[in-house]
Amino acid sequence: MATMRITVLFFSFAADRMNARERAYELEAPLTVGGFFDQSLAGPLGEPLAAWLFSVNQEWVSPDYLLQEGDEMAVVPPVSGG
Amino acid sequence: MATMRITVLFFSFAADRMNARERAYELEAPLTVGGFFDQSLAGPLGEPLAAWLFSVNQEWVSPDYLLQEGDEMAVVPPVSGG
Amino acid sequence: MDLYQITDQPIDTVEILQGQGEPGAGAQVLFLGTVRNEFEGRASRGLYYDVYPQMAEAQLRKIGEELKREFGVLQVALVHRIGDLPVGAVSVAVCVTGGHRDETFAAARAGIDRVKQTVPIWKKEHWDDGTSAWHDDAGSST
Amino acid sequence: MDLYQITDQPIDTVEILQGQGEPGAGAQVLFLGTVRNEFEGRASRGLYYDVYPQMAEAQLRKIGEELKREFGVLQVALVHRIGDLPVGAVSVAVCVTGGHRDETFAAARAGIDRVKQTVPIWKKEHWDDGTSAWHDDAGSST
Repeated sequence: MATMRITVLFFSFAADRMNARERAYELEAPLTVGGFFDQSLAGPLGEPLAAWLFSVNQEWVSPDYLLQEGDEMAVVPPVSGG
Repeated sequence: MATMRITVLFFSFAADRMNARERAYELEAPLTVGGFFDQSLAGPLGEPLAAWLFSVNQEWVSPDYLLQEGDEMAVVPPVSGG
Repeated sequence: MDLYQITDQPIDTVEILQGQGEPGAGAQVLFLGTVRNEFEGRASRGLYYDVYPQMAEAQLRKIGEELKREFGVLQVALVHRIGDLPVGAVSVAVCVTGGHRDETFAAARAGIDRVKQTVPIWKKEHWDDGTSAWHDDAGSST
Repeated sequence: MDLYQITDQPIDTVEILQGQGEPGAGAQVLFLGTVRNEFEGRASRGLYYDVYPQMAEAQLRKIGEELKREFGVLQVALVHRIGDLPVGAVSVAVCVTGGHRDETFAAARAGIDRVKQTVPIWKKEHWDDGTSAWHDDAGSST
């Protein structure tokens, strides 16, 4: 199995719960955003997949996106600008 | 019959047609705005009563308003500000 | 601070915006009407605005009080410039400050509509071909 | 000139207004969102805004291009301030220049709605009692 390194950004209360705004992960490919969420993020974030949006390399992606070496993923809580 | 003096203001194309922005009139009371219009203004203004609004002393009046000594009347074309 | 003004000077939008501030405010909408370079497809050099000053200022104030009462907004400024205005000049400013954007947008929109419909101000178009004509003058030959 | 910006500095509304000018323009609508002294009845001292900067600026640009295409308006500026903001500070500015007021009001209103719904920005309320909480945080205990 291939190993890939990704960076994950956290914002707002996701950052609070992760105690980090950015973390590096080393993962075994193939792995989707949803699979990675279940495996590594669901616990500390404390809310189910449906509570979040995800982006990779600054584009919105669905949970079935296949993560790639070097991806910058973000965990995006419901937005509240204005 | 009593005589009364009123001032009449004209704006926009009403002023153009009257060749004046303000005129003084000496009239025989009793006389309504509508009566005065028919008698003195309909000709030079060239359009019927319904084409104009009227104010007296800076309040809108209907054509049956009875003119009083010292009134400041205005002949107001359809407005087009903005 | 509410502001209701007819002026022959350029409209100072900075002053209008800065004059509005309320601790409960969450939204401010400023509408500026500017002189266009055409009207109904015909090229124009600018506009001349005639006004019945006392009635116009009184009507601006009446509209502002209506907006505050009907929409529950906090502050209103209504300013109209008169005289000769070139293309691009600001002829009218409506500024409304409110608690939230819904009522603030609605009041600003109603404000400019009522200014255009009810304030005794009249505009004459200076057409690019050198002629001039009042708007809404049914008897005009141009 | 179109302008799409995330900034940690005070929003310069004068610069935004002056940057917009088109010969065919007849209307300009500026919406300013300001930090309120309460939220849902609870007293507040101000807000902290978090942002995903690159995505947020890209999204502002996307919204501006949508507004010009959908409403036929001529120019758009969308600016959002981030960081700690006191009550009364301008957090967001939407400025739209168009031919007439109908499409200009509609585009400005759609602009602020889409900024609030789709730009990755998050606000944390600094309550007057000294606690703080992110908006829309279902897991928050405050």
